[in-house]
Amino acid sequence: MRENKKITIVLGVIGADVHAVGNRILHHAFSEAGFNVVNIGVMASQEEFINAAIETNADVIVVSSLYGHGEIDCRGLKEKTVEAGLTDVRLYVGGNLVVGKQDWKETEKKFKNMGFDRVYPPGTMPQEVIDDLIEDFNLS
Amino acid sequence: MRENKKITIVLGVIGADVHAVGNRILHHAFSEAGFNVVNIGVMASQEEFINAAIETNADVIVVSSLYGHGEIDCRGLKEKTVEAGLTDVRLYVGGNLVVGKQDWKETEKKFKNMGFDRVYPPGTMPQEVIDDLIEDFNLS
Amino acid sequence: MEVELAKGKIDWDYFNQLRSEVLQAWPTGQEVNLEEAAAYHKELSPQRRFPELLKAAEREGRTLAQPRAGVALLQEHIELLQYLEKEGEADCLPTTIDSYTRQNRYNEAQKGIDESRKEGRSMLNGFPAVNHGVAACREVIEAVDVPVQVRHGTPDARLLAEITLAGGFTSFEGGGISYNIPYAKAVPLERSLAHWQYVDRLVGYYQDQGITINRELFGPLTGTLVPPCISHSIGIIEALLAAQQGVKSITLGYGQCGSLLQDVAAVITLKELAAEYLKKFGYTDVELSTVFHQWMGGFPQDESRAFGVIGWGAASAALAKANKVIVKTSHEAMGVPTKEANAAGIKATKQVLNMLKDQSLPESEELRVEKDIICKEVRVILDRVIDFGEGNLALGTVRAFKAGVLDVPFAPSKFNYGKLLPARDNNGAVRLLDFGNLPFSREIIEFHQEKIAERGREEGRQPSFQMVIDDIYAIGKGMLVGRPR
Amino acid sequence: MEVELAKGKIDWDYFNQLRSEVLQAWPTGQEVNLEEAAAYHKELSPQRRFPELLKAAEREGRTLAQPRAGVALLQEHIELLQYLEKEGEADCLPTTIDSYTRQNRYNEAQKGIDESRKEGRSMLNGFPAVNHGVAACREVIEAVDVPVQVRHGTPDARLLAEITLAGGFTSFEGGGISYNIPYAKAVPLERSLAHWQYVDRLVGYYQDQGITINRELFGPLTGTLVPPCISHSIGIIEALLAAQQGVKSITLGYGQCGSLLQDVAAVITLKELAAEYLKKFGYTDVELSTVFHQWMGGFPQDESRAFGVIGWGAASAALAKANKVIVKTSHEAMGVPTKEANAAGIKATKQVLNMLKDQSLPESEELRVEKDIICKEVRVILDRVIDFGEGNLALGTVRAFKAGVLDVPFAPSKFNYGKLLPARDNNGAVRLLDFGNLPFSREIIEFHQEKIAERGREEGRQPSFQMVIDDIYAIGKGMLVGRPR
Ligand code: B12
Ligand code: B12
Repeated sequence: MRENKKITIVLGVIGADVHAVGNRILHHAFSEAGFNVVNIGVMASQEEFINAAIETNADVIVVSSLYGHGEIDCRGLKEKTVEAGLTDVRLYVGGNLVVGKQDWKETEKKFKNMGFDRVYPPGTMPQEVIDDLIEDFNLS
Repeated sequence: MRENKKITIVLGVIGADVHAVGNRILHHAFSEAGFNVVNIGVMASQEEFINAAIETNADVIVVSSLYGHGEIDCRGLKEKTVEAGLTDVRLYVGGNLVVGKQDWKETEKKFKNMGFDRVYPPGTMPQEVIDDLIEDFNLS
Repeated sequence: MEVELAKGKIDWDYFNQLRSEVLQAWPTGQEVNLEEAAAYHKELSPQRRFPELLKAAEREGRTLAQPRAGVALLQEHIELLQYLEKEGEADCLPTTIDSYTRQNRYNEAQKGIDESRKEGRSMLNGFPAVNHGVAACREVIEAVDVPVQVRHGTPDARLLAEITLAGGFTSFEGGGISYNIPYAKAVPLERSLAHWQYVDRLVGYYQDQGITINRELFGPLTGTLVPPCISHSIGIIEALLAAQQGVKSITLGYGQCGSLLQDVAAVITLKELAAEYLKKFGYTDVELSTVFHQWMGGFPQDESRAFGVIGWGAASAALAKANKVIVKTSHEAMGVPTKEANAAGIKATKQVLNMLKDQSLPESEELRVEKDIICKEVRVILDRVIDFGEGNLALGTVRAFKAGVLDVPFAPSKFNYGKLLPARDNNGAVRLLDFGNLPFSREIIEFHQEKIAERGREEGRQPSFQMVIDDIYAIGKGMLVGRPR
Repeated sequence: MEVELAKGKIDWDYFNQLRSEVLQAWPTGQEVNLEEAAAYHKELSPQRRFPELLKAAEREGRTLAQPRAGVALLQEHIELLQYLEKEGEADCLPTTIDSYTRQNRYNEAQKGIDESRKEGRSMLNGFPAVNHGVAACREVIEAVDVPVQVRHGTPDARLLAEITLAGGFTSFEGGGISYNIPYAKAVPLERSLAHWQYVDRLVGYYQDQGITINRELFGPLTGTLVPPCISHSIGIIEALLAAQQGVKSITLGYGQCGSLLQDVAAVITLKELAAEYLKKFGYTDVELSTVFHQWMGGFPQDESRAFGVIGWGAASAALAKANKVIVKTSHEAMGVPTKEANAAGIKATKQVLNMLKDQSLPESEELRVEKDIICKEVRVILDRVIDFGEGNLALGTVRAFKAGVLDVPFAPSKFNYGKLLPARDNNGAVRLLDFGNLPFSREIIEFHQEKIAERGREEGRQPSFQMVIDDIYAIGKGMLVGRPR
């Protein structure tokens, strides 16, 4: 197992979203890959993400949104991290971000504009995020 | 049963086409509706249609083509009827007239241009043709 | 007011005390007038009534097809339902409620409505019925010719029930367990059970006025490898709790697992066991029906592959002779479906249902084994829950969850014991790898262990959490059993 | 040269006399050199060989998915196959031959090729392999990584077989009955049988060089309510005739009827009965496999409904454990499918096949009854055909057709007796309403009559031709049994 322990991930499912299965698998996959995972679970508010990141001195916040309200739920998160002084914390988001099957390019742009560093389409496998984490944090 | 006996229909499946089921059902439906049906069956050449029409003094030729080669097989049929002096005989055609699922308007135009009086899309039920026959021959 | 778990039918005066508080939670609560609502229902044409439709389906031996559907705005929602009725040929319709309403966050739902108006597309994943109110609900009911049901996932659905039932809906999905454990994180069971006793009591009120409202229990739970014994036990408890409040038309739900034998056995035993326990509790006049959910877990992204899953779900439902099937769409893995995709799912389903209407899976040794094990498992769980309750089934349920005698795989609720690990056996049936605290006999445990061991031998690996993960992904990747690569 | 029905393996010298004539029918015939072709086959990688793939599928208990596909021009045909391999994930590929080539009208096929070039779209409903010649066939074979089969409907396929087998195809569909009676109007059976003895003898030649070519028999016949006893009897006769010429790899075909029990019973008995008769005739080293055709009759126009039919076909094939399934598409009722629609059909099918890979229909009393009746029917027909032949099975076949002992519903051939009338029973199984001259025992006849009478009672009408018509339209209209409105 790689020495990824130094990287701390705050993981959670934002808003009123209760989709728990993907969260459990991401937790498992990130841990197996050697990361330090702080899982705040489903139905997590923006504040819970921020607080967990502050408390654990996190490197990256991985937000899941499956149920379609991601657009409403994620607005302002970036601004809140900045306010909280978490300017170096990276923001990833993935799942089924919007309501319905929409043009992916549009959705990606929307979330990038909201301040997310990486935005993932439905069905992204954990290994892809792990590879990106390794790249983003020069771990390889 | 209506008095449609006076109208004689030459019915057949043109070209190298062996689709026999629809032909059998059309035969049954036209007969039940009281028409005089001369069924030359499947794999009928243009000549067979013309000859049958001459021999039986037919009022209408109903051409089926299911297998996709209808476009090639039907070309020149109108001209041959004219040559044979069958200028009053109406020409109907139906089935799966072209290869593949194509724009119906286009196909209809193509067959109208070839000289067919009525052109029917896939899945046309016998009753529709019967209604048209009644209209075209003022039988109602 | 403190929640209290009723032992029997809630006293009407007490109910009214609770009621005045419930109706204050959002302004539209004031629109509800029970007598007027009962009168409205009496005028409703029978073809728009769910209980009648279900009885007809049972009589004719056919399986009804029902989609999921709901958007933020009233007019759009009506157009959606009309489309699914006309183009999709749906036998009955839903009104799927959005996730904010499900969490009683009516303010956020309002924001969603407003933004949807602005953006010109639905920003909500369902229809916020509470915000729209009673009159709007009646517009929905009257806009279509088939019955419409409220489908959601709401731990506290009291206001939603008040408004939608007064609004003319004739079926209401959910239950104190099935709409809490998979749908919430921190709602205590005693609370959701009490809130659902309220809903059932409300339905019981209508029943007392001669108006039967169908209650459907949400069988699939988390939709992810839930073994039949778990969903059956929970469904039967919810049926008993509903019957206690005077409910007379109950639809028991089950989410397809994917193994034909297990799924057929499950549908058959679900009705049999429910009737058995209802009788045990003295309820002999409850109309029972079954609903089969096409695969509720992760779907393939590819639309044609999704059609394959849908077709198999339809076939299993028909062969099991379920009374109703809830239809998925080819967009499932991507997002809430367009109306066209939704209609396509219904039509593919109906084609299969109709082709299989006169067929069923014949009795066989293998089917008998599956039915047997389900019955044994359910009886041992239910009898323990009943014992725990000491005469109060709702209380027994709370205690059972605490003890892990009831446990739902992958549920988000912190009031779930959370120790079960399901995995498929070598033929695709869902078994248990970890039993948590289920009160299973040695015989049952060995049955599961041997089944999973058989798969392990076939795959040359020890059963483990990796096997579970492989199974979770399997259907999405085009298999049933998550074989190692 | 006069046709002659061989009693046993055709003498090699006589074969060569026939051959020189066959190869002259079109210029490309001169491209065939048997020794060189055998050498080419020896170099062919095993993954491109049909017999090997079928054996692997049988070993692994999986069902292969194969589309139909063919267009007029070589490059387009190759692109189509590559697309179906890559995007469609087909397990094996076809080259469907156009209808002019099937009737040996190579001039018209050439016209079709030329016009297709001009119009920029395929004006032919298949690939005219004879006109394209040996080298073009090899380009097709080498362009894809899975085996490719010739699929057609050709009463006289001698030149087509010479060219495509020399061209590296490793499987060849058809037979002297199944590619005549449903596909021709005026070709005498003695002629098509003799011509197919030639094809089988050619395959026997390759076999003698150590190169196994798979021969598939066209089970569905007219695709329209053909009862299993008819297609089984014909398939087994064709298998025996092929074995006589030295064929060692035979795939028996069956077209889905739509009743799960009947279809599973049919696939199981097809292999069993074929093995039984091959053994009776002394052929014990023939590799047998089965292919299941998704519903071959009229399809629904609606594409989602078509997906329903496809899904049910895939499920039935998997539960019957057929070795291969031939896939339909959502365009079926409209026309030759686009490559996208074709790929979609394969993917929907594969999803179901994979999900059911580890499941099968368990033995039951009902299944046993279906298997029993098929076996009885087939044995009584075959034994009569064999008797008729007085030691020459091909001759017995000709006589049997003349006498109506063999009879195919709705066949266009004037050499078909044409008296059978099939209809569905109350559960959807295909039975016989009119037996024509089938040599059935009282017991068998009563079985059918009682089954159809049961349906008549249910529908409150006398069984008649109207019932048959209703059944022909039924699946297209979204049912299985053509119930009156
Ligand atoms: C199971 C399921 C449920 C279960 C959930 C049980 C539970 N508590 O977990 C139940 C039945 C309760 C449910 C409820 C609802 N659901 Co739901 N559900 C699903 C379903 C079928 C599978 C989800 C799943 O478990 N997949 C398996 C896991 C392993 O995959 P995953 O969740 O996608 O997660 C993986 C990836 O997305 C990725 N990932 C996730 N997050 C992130 C983040 C990053 C940064 C990255 C890189 C990757 C990543 O990695 C994960 C692991 O591989 C999906 C559709 C589908 N995918 O097929 C719909 C789906 C997510 N549900 C949906 C909806 C709308 C709902 C409901 C509103 C119900 C409704 N309409 O009736 C409610 C919402 C309740 C709520 N408040 O959240 C929609 C969302 C629509 C949209 N976005 O447009 C979906 C897409 C279905 C659909 N097409 O309509 N659902
Ligand atoms: C059964 C069938 C066969 C059977 C036919 C058995 C037989 N001898 O009859 C078999 C398996 C042998 C077969 C062979 C072939 N078939 Co075929 N077959 C079908 C199928 C599935 C059903 C046809 C049928 O019987 N329908 C039931 C009857 C009642 O309906 P019908 O034939 O459509 O006829 C009705 C209407 O069309 C209408 N009608 C017909 N003619 C007329 C005329 C007029 C004027 C009017 C108003 C109405 C009308 O009334 C009829 C009665 O209701 C169709 C697809 C489909 N429709 O689902 C393909 C189909 C017709 N076949 C097709 C093809 C290509 C072939 C083959 C080349 C095979 C191949 N690709 O492998 C060969 C051709 C052989 C030949 N030389 O003709 C294609 C044609 C493609 C196209 N036009 O683009 C189709 C559409 C399938 C497809 N999508 O690829 N086939």
